[in-house]
Amino acid sequence: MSITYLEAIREAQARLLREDDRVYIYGQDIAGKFGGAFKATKGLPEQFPGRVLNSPISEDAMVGTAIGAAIEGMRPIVEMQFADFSSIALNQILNNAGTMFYRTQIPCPITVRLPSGGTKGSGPFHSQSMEGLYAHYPGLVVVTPATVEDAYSMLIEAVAIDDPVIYCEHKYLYYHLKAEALPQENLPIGKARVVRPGRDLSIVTYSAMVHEALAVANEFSADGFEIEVVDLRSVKPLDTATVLASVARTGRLLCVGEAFPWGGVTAEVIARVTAEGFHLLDAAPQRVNAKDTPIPYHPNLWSEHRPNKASIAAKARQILSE
Amino acid sequence: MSITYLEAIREAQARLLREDDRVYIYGQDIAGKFGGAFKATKGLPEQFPGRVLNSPISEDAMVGTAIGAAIEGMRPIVEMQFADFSSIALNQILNNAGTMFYRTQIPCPITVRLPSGGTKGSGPFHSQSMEGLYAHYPGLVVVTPATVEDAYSMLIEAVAIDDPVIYCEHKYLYYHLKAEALPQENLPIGKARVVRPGRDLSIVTYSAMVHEALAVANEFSADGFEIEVVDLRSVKPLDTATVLASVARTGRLLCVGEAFPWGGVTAEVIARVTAEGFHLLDAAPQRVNAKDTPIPYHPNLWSEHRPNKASIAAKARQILSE
Amino acid sequence: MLQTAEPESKNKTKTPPHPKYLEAFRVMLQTRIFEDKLGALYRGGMIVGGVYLGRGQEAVSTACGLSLRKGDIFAPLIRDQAGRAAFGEPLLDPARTYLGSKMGPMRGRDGNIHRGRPQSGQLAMISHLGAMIPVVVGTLMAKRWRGEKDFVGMATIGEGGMQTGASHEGINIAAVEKVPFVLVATNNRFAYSTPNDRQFGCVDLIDRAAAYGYDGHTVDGTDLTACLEVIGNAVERARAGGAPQMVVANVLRLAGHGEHDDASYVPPEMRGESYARDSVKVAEELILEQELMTADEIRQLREEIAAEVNDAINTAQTDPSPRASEDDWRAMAQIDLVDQLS
Amino acid sequence: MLQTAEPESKNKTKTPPHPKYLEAFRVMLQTRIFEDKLGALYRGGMIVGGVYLGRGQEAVSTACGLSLRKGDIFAPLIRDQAGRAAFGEPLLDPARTYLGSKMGPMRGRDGNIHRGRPQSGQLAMISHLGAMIPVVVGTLMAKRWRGEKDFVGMATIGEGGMQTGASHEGINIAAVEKVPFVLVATNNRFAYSTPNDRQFGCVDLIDRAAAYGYDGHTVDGTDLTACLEVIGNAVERARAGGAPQMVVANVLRLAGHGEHDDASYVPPEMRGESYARDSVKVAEELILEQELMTADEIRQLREEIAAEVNDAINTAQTDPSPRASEDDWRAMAQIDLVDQLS
Ligand SMILES: Cc1ncc(C[n+]2csc(CCOP(=O)(O)OP(=O)(O)O)c2C)c(N)n1
Ligand SMILES: Cc1ncc(C[n+]2csc(CCOP(=O)(O)OP(=O)(O)O)c2C)c(N)n1
Ligand SMILES: [Mg+2]
Ligand SMILES: [Mg+2]
Repeated sequence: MSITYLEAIREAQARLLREDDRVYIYGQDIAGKFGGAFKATKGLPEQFPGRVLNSPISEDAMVGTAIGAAIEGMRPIVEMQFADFSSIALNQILNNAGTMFYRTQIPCPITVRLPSGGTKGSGPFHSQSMEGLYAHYPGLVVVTPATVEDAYSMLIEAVAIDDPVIYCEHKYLYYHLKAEALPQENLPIGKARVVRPGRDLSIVTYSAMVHEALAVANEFSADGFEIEVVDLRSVKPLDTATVLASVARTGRLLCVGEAFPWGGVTAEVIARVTAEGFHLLDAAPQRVNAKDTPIPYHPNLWSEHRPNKASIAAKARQILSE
Repeated sequence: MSITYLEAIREAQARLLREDDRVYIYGQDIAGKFGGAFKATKGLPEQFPGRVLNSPISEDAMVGTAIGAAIEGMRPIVEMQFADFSSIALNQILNNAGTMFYRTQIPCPITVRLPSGGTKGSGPFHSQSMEGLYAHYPGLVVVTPATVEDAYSMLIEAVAIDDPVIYCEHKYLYYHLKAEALPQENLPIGKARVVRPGRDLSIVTYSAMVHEALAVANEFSADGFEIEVVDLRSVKPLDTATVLASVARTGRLLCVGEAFPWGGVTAEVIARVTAEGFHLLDAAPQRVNAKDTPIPYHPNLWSEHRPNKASIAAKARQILSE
Repeated sequence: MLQTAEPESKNKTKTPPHPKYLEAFRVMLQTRIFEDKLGALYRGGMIVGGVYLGRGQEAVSTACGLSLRKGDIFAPLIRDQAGRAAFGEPLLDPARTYLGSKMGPMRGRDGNIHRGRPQSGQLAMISHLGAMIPVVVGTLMAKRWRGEKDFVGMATIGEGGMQTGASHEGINIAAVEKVPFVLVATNNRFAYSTPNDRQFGCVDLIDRAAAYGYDGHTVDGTDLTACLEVIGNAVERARAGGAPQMVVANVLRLAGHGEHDDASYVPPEMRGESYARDSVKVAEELILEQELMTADEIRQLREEIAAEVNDAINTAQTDPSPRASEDDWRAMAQIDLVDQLS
Repeated sequence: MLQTAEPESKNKTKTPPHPKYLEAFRVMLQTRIFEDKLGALYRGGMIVGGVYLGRGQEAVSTACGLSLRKGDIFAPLIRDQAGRAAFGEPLLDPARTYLGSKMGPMRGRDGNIHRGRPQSGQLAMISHLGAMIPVVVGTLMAKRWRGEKDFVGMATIGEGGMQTGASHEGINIAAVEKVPFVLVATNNRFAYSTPNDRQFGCVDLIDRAAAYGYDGHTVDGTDLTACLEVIGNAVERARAGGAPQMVVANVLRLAGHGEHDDASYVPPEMRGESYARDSVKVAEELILEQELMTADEIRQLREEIAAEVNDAINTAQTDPSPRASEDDWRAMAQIDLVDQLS
């Protein structure tokens, strides 16, 4: 058996629907035989009648209804067709779901799935990585699975969590990643993972960029540099301890993220490491992010807009040469 | 003559309306004798008939219309009643205004005024500081005036700028700050200002927190520590050079912001300083932000939720003792 | 108690125009007395934050709360002190919230009209207008899934709030999901200072009902009987499985937007319109005219209520305030998911 | 050229049912031929990104573009290849955009249906449905302030897009601002795969017109004459200073949502409905029947258009692609405001 990242998301949802009758899925075009723009719910509507529902093109209300259902004890999963359209639901997510528990002590266990990140030819409005917007506000858990196993186990866990979870699934990984089997157990949300040990430099990253970082690490290995790659897995809560432990081993830090360069995950990681582990660092910590423009549509432009092996390697080389 | 921060905003708008017939102001309750929830347009509707218009409660459309008018050559100012409600307009701001020039090469000169920040008893939805959300996305200028003079000159400049400007005016400063006169000239947007020179520690901050930082600096002066206070003025573009020059003088950095603690301005400043000025630092750079919960309504809670003199002073002492 | 109080009267010769009329009148009177007190406290600098009153909207709001019952969902808004009370909220909740007690439902974390008790079906509004509508829809979807029967959800909104995108999406999605939902929109002529002609382009807000596939009803919001009938009827239609219901009530807001606002933007001539009548006064006049209560009984009732109001205020004032050092500063329900920020 | 071409015919004995009928037919035919070509290129892997066709909506969309004139504002959407062409967009614009030329209006930075030329009144849509409506309103406010006369703005939308909050706010604000605005909503039965009953609760989308204070018009979107008349009339009413206008056109989308989609969710019986007719075929049949053109002339016209289409595609294919090294990577109009990120 071989399972893709996308299939893992589908299987996780199937299991959730099977095992927990408080779960339902709400989103655009996810019902019927169609099964979603990316087919993440394909087959589920038939298997679980009445629990995989098409919504109108009303992202704000989609999340609003999920909040209401959660108050009444349900465990809704909301699928955004693209992460980019969650900007329409941002108010419900930040101001209603994110404040609910603090204000009322009533938990708001909703999971919002955001098909995120860039793919070829998708352009400014179908490529965004929005984890930084959501993680900035209080009250939300924001996860960014980078592997098939994490896609599966973190979605299962997300729905079980009593807090709102923004589940950023990377569209580029949907078909590009395969695993042999679904995991029986896994690290909990909130724990980062050292995916490749090293001693010379820590690359701290998440989601699709984990794989770019790994490729760079392998290249550098040929030159005798051992790069450690840390997959954050969840960007909020952020596992500072694991990052610090890695930097303690390597003395050097490069943060890589696919989102826009001002603020966001990479800045937050660096601010934490320098606050708590300043003396662990032997060189200036650096970042590689996307460029500070909308995400271009043409692949020639897009492949340079996002961080890539070349830009990550260049920064890594710079840090290693210090 | 003595002019408040709020009056400076009103005077800037009066001058803009007087001198540039492409300017109009659009917002809720700003017209008629009423002149806005905070009276920032008081008197202007009578003076400039037909150019200060009440909008329906439709933040998304308010910004949408401004974008359209800007395409046709106007210079709209949009007043949000509270920054917090701009979450409804976020899609137009980020995805339409912010991408316009990159996509079409047509400039989008709109100014969106956000009455920002906390005041006593305002609670989770009338107190937010949203500069970090807007600065994260490409295509926008985000300014955060901390003085009466800047409130005036930066608003004049914002409207002249060919790009969309998010003008974060701090509600706490509306009446708390007074100046003798309006400035004839001023630093341009994009330049930070050293508002108090020092040699022992740089506190880099913006908006209302500049004044908290100054108060702390004055306290520390009695103990023989000279704290330099840098007012960023605009958080995007961010004047890294001025910040670095300050850190070069003091060797120590504390960033203070009123927004939520994950990501945002303070993380971005630290990431820049450590990337470019790592060897200038003699101690770990630190941050003081608001707490990671919604902004509480009761003053007893609110005054501890936001950064305050005590929490800033404690962090400053920690850094100075390293 | 609120739900049952019906003053006894030997002189009561006629039956009231609606079975809930006197019960409703008591709620209205309590609301008026309580809100007058809040206004006074505000002017005395005793309130933390702003005060937002429902003056002029007591009949509509009371009818909303009284038309619902336990197990229903109610999402009140700015001007629903009366509706909240009628739905069962104890006076102590608003008293504590306004006076900054840490024992109120929001424990100092949120204030005034943002209070609620979601666990009892009374949602706690966020400020962003329209946002609570889809939340009500979601609660109803959940109830249906759980197999509950005969429940209804209601949201209130102003004519200004109807212009938000959130309202639109929420109103439409209720019809798509075919849930038993009632929207009560009160057109009180102003959204803060903005009059109707800068708010919407349709002739009458009730033109929105057909646009969403709702049954539409218009009601004179100053007439308690009409409010009880029209809103009660709309609720029962929704409960019985009919289409979603939209009620548009016409009134004039008889206070500022908040107590900081003198409402000087209201043209004096509007005050003479029939929708500008004070529903509490109108109800009281009818009661006297129809001899449902005597003037004396009403005076007694007022005194009784005033004592209740004073009790609530006194309790709230002697309650402890929240303290920063006692707050757990935790936005997450799961303590293991609190982000460890330095 | 598109605006004037009218094939001469010695056999033309009758006058067309609408003065713009043959001009419109040419646009429709061009659109069909161009879009068929795009589909083929897509299947051949020659397109960068997705392809979104307007098949089934050519009559409505053409009527939109032809009802407008220079100085008007047009905010087309997904299915408006025809309307864009009719409003004056040269074929090279879509050809270059779809084929990833750096010489298209978006220079590789944005693709397919997101193209536009705001400086010529053709707005460049963002994806978020409904977002362009208030933008049109804003352009009209500006034109009025500048003292321009006799202009109109039009936005198109699908029945799915009508359910966004952005649409609602935009449609309402046009009425509040009393601008000469026309909304053409095409109900093509599906929003991506989602049918009408999961999209809105009203009986007919035209019930929305009164809700916003618009004049409402319904039109059979497969009937070119009707489209030209109804949409043309709506535009002229708006231009003359009437209320904003809403046209709801009924059709079936005769393609997938995009070319990646086989539209297998369309129930076969729907294909037999009258709204499922192919407006291009219907127009062609009418032309032959009424002897406005001969079959031969139509064949000639097809060939002429095919040559134009091939020219555009060829040019676009030989154009250089954008190169990352040549892009200035600048989102700001003012170079001094570019943030200097390390
Ligand atoms: C989305 C949003 N924008 C702005 C506000 C600020 N605001 C609070 S109440 C109000 C007026 C509401 O008017 P209406 O809906 O008619 O209700 P009323 O106050 O008249 O009862 C405004 C503009 C808000 N709460 N939400
Ligand atoms: C706010 C938003 N949500 C989701 C989408 C994704 N999306 C693109 S087109 C489409 C369907 C549109 O349906 P409709 O408005 O009926 O237009 P049609 O495609 O039928 O012409 C969807 C869901 C979007 N573009 N914008
Ligand atoms: Mg109102
Ligand atoms: Mg459609």
